[in-house]
Amino acid sequence: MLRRILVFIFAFITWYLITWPYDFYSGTFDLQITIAGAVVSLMAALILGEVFTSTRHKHNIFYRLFWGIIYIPILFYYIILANLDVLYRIIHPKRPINPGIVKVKTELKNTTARTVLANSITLTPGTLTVDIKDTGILYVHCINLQETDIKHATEKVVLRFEKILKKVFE
Amino acid sequence: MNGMSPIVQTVARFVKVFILLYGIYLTLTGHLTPGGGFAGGVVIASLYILLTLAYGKKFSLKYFPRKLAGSLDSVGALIFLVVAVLGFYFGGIFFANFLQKNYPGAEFSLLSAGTIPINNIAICIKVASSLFLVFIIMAVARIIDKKDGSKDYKQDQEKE
Amino acid sequence: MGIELIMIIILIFILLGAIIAVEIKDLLSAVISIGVVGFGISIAFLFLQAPDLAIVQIAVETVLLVLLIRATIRRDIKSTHSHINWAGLICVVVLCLGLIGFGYFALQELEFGKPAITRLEEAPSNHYLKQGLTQTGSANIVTSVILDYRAYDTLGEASVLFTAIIGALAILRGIARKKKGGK
Amino acid sequence: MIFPLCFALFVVGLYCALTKRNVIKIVIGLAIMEYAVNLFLVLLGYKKGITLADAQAPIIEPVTNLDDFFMKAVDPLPQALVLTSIVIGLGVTALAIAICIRLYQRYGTFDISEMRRLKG
Repeated sequence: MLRRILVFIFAFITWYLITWPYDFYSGTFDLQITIAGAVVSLMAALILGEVFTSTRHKHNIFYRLFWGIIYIPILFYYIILANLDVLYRIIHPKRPINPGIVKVKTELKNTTARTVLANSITLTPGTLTVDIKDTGILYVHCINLQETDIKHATEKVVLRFEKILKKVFE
Repeated sequence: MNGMSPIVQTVARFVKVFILLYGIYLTLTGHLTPGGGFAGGVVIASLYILLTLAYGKKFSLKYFPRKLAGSLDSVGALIFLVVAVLGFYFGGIFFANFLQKNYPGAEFSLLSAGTIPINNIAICIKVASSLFLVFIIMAVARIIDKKDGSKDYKQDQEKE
Repeated sequence: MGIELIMIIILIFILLGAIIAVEIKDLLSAVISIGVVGFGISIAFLFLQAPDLAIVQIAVETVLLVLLIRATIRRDIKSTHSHINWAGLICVVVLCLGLIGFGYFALQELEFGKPAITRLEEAPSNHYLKQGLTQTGSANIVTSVILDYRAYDTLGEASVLFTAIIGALAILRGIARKKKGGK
Repeated sequence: MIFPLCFALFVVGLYCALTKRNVIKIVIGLAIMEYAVNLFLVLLGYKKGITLADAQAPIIEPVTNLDDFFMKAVDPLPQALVLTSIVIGLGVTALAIAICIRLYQRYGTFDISEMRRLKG
């Protein structure tokens, strides 16, 4: 029930953003569109209820929000770093690449957290998530494969994101 | 057709509310902004196609069975025709916009333009359910290679 | 940068996509190239001040690509190397060249950017543009044409779509029924 | 230059539909022809001004000056007809794809000359 109310609020905010019934110039408020938005959001909440998963979180919401905001610049930093690394490998005359697929393991349980992790790995140039299994095994394609061992590869690819994602999603 | 990886499923779970809202927005405000019944219907149909691709056909057939899709297809056409015939009764000619003629709403508001929003909704229902029907009938059709080299054709039936 | 230059660039882009889609051997690549054509057409509609069409085209193209990929994936990737029917090919090329010549002379009369509504005062489109808002109350003139002035067209469209869908259902459903009855 | 290019797109589709022996290629050719006709109809309705912003979509907003709108707006009729045509095209293409799938099931190939041979 709580999830459906959350979806309703979420959908109503989205509806408000795409229609924008309040006009700043004339100061008029369009009541019809607002009522239609309420009906539509109720429909969306009833049809598509299970958007948010209900898991118990260890930390409170402000702690998670704080680390979620912190996560974005850190992700950007790693993306820029990986960009420079790939650039070096492209313009180097000998082209020092060693592509291959490596298996890594994540300890995150939440599917949303796993998705964010996989998308972060894909966003960093040079590494690409190919598949993910229910046991937490990720298949990652690297442009420069150094470690084929699962433990060392996990330390190299996953751990830098996992530390923060654990604080955000648990 | 089975579902795809958990990454696709999670992203589809978050995106589906946005797609549904966008489709309904296009349909409801089709007489004020770009859009209309056709665009909204195709967008909603693509939402169901996304869910079918991400979660597998069993999921979407559970929430939107084939019989319901066929009924909604007819319902959309019927609403359209009933509005047309009502125009014959109230306005004198087929497809007359009798609501606008008798009770005109304020311009640029949601409840204006008489029968046009009703027709938009009818067309949205019709287009969405027809396209979903075509997709699901192609998704459940499968061709099996037999041992003697010929092909067999099978249509997965949903459980009643 | 005028509209002509933009349209020529987009059309050359679309033509390249179409030629690749026609000439490539691999079916999946051909289907993806048809996506280039459809999305390019959508951008062209956006520049030609038809936002309704751009939205519909982009959604329809996505659905069409899903259907085409569904039909072609994992099937018949091999290309056949049987003899080419030279007589038929020459006939088709001559036909296409003739059509191009015909089009060259026919299209010389047309001028881009001057539609019929600027030449003919009593064209129906002028009436729609002038009276559309007051008569139908719809701010989007395209919607008012579809659903009010020319609703018969939409009724015909609905029935054609209905027939096409029924046809697809009947074709894909047929054989299971037949086998159940015993052959 | 614009109309001939659009016509060339039509001819490419026609060539594909007439010469290719793969059934899916024929469907692709028909789709290209349909796109070319749709684009041609919309091109016919475009009203050119001096700058790019002079042409206006046929949608009235509360702030629009109506006389100005009548001078600038492009022709709404081809757009309305093409809008129905696009959706019909999708339905017809879906029907063609269904026929292709059944042909593949019957003959085991997409090649049209193979089908003729197998039948005879």
